Amino acid sequence: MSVHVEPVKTYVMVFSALMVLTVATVFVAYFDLGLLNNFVAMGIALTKASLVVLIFMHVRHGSKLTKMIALGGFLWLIFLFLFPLADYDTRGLLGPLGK
Amino acid sequence: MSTTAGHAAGGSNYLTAEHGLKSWLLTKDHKRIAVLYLISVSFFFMLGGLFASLVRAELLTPAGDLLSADSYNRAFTMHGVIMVFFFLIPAIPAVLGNFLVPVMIGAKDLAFPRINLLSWYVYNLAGLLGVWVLLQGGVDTGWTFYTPYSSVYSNTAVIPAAMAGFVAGFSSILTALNFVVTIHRMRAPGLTWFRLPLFIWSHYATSLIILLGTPVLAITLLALVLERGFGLGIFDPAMGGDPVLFQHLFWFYSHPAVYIMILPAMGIQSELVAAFARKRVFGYPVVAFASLAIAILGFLVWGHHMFTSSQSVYASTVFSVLTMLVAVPSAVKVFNWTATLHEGSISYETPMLYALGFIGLFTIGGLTGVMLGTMGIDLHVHDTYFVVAHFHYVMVGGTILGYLGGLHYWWPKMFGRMYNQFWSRIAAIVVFIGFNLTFLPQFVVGYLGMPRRYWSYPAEFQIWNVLSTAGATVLGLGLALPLVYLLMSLKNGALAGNNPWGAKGLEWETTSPPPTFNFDTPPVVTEEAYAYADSHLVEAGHSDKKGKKELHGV
Amino acid sequence: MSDHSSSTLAHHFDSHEQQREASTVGMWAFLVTEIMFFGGLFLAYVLYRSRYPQTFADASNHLNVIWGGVNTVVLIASSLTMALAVRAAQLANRKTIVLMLILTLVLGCVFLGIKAVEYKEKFDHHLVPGKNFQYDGANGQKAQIFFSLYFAMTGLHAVHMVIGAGLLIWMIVLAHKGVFTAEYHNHIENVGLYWHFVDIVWIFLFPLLYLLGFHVGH
Amino acid sequence: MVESFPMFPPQASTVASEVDALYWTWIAISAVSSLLIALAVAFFLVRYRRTPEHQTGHPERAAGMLEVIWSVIPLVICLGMFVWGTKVFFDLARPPANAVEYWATGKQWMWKFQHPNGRREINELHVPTGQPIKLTMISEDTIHSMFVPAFRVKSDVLPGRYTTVWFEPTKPGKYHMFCAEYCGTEHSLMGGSIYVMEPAEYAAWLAGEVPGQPRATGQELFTSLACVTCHDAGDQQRGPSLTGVFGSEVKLATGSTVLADESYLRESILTPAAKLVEGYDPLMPTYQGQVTEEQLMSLVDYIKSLGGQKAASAAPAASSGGPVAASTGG
Ligand code: HEA
Ligand code: HEA
Ligand code: HEC
Ligand code: CUA
Ligand SMILES: [Cu+2]
Repeated sequence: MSVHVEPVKTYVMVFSALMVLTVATVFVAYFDLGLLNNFVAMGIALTKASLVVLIFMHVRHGSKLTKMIALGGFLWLIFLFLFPLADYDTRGLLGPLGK
Repeated sequence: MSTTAGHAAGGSNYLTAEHGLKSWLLTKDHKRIAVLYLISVSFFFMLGGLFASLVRAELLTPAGDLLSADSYNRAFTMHGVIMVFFFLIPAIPAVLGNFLVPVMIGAKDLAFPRINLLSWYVYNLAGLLGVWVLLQGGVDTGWTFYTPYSSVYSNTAVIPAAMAGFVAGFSSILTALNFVVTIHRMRAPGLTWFRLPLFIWSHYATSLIILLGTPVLAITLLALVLERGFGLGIFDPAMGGDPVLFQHLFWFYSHPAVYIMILPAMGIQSELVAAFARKRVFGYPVVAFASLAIAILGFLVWGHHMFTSSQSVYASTVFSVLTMLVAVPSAVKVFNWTATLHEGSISYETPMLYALGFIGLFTIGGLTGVMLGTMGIDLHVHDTYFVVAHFHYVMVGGTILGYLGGLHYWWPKMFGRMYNQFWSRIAAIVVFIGFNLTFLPQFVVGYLGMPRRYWSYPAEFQIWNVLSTAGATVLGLGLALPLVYLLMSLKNGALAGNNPWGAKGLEWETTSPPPTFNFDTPPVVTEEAYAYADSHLVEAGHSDKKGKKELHGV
Repeated sequence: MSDHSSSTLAHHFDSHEQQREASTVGMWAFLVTEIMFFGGLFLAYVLYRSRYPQTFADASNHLNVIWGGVNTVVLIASSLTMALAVRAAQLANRKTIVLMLILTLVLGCVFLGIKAVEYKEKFDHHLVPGKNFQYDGANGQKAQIFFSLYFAMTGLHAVHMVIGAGLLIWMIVLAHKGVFTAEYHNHIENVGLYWHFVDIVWIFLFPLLYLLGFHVGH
Repeated sequence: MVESFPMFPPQASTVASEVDALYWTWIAISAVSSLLIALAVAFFLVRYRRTPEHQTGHPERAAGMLEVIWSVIPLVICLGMFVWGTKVFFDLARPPANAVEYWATGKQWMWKFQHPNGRREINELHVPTGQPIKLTMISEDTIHSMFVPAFRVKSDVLPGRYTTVWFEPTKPGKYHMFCAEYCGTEHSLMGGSIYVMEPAEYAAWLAGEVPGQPRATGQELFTSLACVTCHDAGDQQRGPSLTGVFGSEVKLATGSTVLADESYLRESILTPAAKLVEGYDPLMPTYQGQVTEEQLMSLVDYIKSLGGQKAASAAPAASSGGPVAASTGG
């Protein structure tokens, strides 16, 4: 039985990091950075999510299989987003109708 | 634990271990659940077939005379919905897969037996919803539920129908979850990935698709319900939404779903070809990886259903080229099965007849699929009978033939009895002929320009429709035969013995029908799958002498 | 047939180790289905937001960032207590398990309470899509899509929270009975995974829904 | 005999033979590969049938190059056909520059057409040979699909957005026109006929009846709906000048640009604030619910007819990879 037990300190540190990042994301939202706002906000959210996945959800010490499953889910989410967005962004590129 | 009652080596098997309705309805034995599924799924097949008969009867004449337009629209919708969600998707995994996955990998049961039983109940709940839809007069949106017709304009029972699809999705998710965990974590000692039967590989690939795709269908149908019930608006152009988004979401699941339907049949196909040619499947690793390749690539081609939908032409181009790529692993499989026959020792029992039919019909279905993936052609034949013919070739000619082949192959294992050899061969041949007569004319009439979902049509298309309806009659007869002789075999069939076909594989090492925990002694595997040319495949801890002796006699 | 007398090992598994691994893999596979489930709505959101950026930014300013922020903190805190509960289970520390689970449950309920207050606010301001929808900014119709998605996404999330709360209660009962041991605590671990997943969904919902138009209004 | 077993729809447009050639090639490839497989299977079945002496198959031989060969050949065939099929598709999707614009509106369960000169028809469309024709289409309710088998063209017709289909008829005659996207009860009856005529005949037909004038209608609407009050001549008005706006790249207040195509014009009328033009306030009222799809088409058509050069807000034609600029103005 090889369950890895994280020390309480790790959990508290992750919690603090999550708090800091939450404040950061609200703080950044005050500024108009144009498109950059989206990237920063999503970057911070991704970082937070990774912290939760890796430590709260024990993936850091999990089996290879769990790692693959978690990554797979993320990858398929990208598939789901990529193609429809690419469709909408390239509609009408053949030139205005009637040209 | 109700199932631990009697598994003593000698007489008792999973069918006789316990008695009474309750012992069936509360069973956690995967084999009993498979039998329960067999009953439910057969019921829905007949129901779906009934609607197909209505459709074909109406199309005998160009005028809309037998049914009203509304009834016709409900008939083909109910036909499609029932056949896809209640028959074809669960058929092979939930019946044959459920029975065989644990046996083939030498496990006592699936990883989560209670979830397995739950899946059957969830399926039936969905079935009840489906029946409720029928009682409310049916639904008329087509099985694709396209918005805004389904969300705004249809005045039929769309919400219950969508909920039925939603719930049915959960039952297949539960089955898939069980398969993935079982295959990963419960294989017998020595049974490495590359010793697994190809049936297992294909069920593994299928399960991945179900897990990754079905939730998207679920949320899409939920959004449709919200849209129709509460005016969510994301698919409604009148509110700034886009109906084409629905199509993206729908096909994100429903294209991979066609591989949910065909991959298990391909798994069966590999088992049958190997068993009746008494030869290892040619290029085993390639066939195994082809299943995974189909599963993964299959997620990236859904836009080929939307070439005319106003989708960006560039997106269409990408989807088209990926469609071409996904056809290659299927082609490789067909060639490898053919090559397996080379230097085999081939016998022509009923399951093999189905397997041979599968090769032919799937090839035609697949090749016409690639034609549809060619955009220049699809623009003309999209939403015509050409498409209808394509998908019946793969779904009926492919999956149903595979299912019937598998059912005939494992029937003696499941129930311990052999069916009538003469009638079963006749049935296979009648099905093959009737099928081609039904659907070959549809390619022609489709290219001529007859749109699908048409209740009445121009007179010049009639001749092809008459042929098609005639074929459907033959096909219906051919499909009714197994119903008779399979049921009769349960009473009067000759005892099958443990290995009637002289086949390899763990399922043939145990008794027919198997005991509750599948093996009296947990098996240990020391050889590859399909080791026909070598002496022994498996060293079962407890070897079943009778089974070994019968290995070569049919 | 091996005869494990241990009541926590199901008959078809060979060892606790195998059973635990199976349960973890099963839970993760389930979470993947959850990811894809939410994924559909996220796609719709991203799509309409990129089509109607201005309208979405304006509409998002009708949400209450304070409540959203507080809820983020509450939910992350509940994740912490949940993680500590699982840790206690690994160490078979019954009292701590129960305490942490109760804390988690309380925080979860606080979250749902705040959500209810927010929903009420939207209702009072006629921002619930439907016949009574009233929006004073430009492009009311497209703003309505924003609110549709807001309610669909947070609603679905809230449903998951309610289910989670139910699971927590069940776990509290089990823990109180002393069911969990160092080798057998699959259930609580899986509920933990589920709870964290629901937390992650919120981690994305918060910036997407509440913060995107923030700089416009402030 | 051939009459009673029709196999192919008539070829009545310039692209029909292209599509048929593609189709025939695929049929030939399919026939050959299916036949080869069938022959191989049949041969093996006979040659290697089970006999009393021959009870098990031969041990597997190494696959060698075989698997590579039978992966690469289908791959090459498929990719080749993909390239060809895509070329045909782009031919079908991209109307030639000299296409004449017709308008179509689909609704449950009929088609309404409008000729360039304003002549209207229902479920029937008369067109001349030798002239590329572009149908710009929209739906008033659910999705429909315009399908003319003899021309080998099809395009869905959506609510809320214009789509197009184009063809150049080559053979006079009467052809089927179907609705190919399921749209409810009378989906199978939502069709009609396309009459292809020699140009002279078509001209005579057009002259046969007094047509309503859509240009005038569009212009009339432009006045009666008070568009003129804000969109007159110059950009100093409350609203931007609409002269030459069609086909230009419009700069938006958000900083991005959009291409002013038909759908953009339509959206600008229905929901003006969705895409604000740079330098203007969101003053324009919405016309949602006040104009029908057909009136919208007339308005859009009218705005398109306002050719000429657009200054200020129109960015210069995109320098790279962009669409061909320089409009002829309808
Ligand atoms: C079991 C189900 C199943 C399967 C397996 C397939 C397999 C394939 N399908 Fe099919 N399809 C459906 C079920 C299925 N389909 C359904 C239900 C619809 C309609 C849905 C609706 O609208 O209602 C549909 C519709 C459909 C369309 C949309 C048509 C339209 O609406 O306009 C397209 C377009 O690309 C397509 C393509 C393909 C391709 C490329 C394959 C490939 O996977 C096929 C690969 C197989 C082979 C290629 C054959 C074997 C190869 C050889 C023997 C070697 C020789 C090969 C070459 C030289 C290439 N299918
Ligand atoms: C698994 C999938 C599956 C299967 C097996 C079938 C099987 C058949 N299908 Fe169908 N079909 C679809 C999936 C399937 N179909 C789908 C998805 C659509 C699209 C729907 C849509 O457009 O939305 C479709 C559409 C469709 C159409 C087009 C309708 C239209 O567009 O207007 C037609 C027309 O001929 C047709 C015919 C048939 C026939 C003759 C059979 C035959 O093979 C059926 C033979 C079976 C039987 C005849 C049953 C045998 C049992 C008995 C005879 C016993 C009698 C019954 C009782 C005692 C209760 N199907
Ligand atoms: C009250 C003034 C007003 C009226 C009336 C008005 N508009 Fe506008 N219109 C504007 C303004 C201001 C803009 C630029 C800001 C914007 O995009 O909304 C505009 C923009 C447009 C555009 C986009 C132009 C471009 O350069 O991209 C079109 C097209 C248009 N209007 C058409 C019409 C039509 C057709 C009508 C009548 C049915 C009409 N407008 C009535 C004020 C008006
Ligand atoms: Cu209109 Cu079908
Ligand atoms: Cu597909």
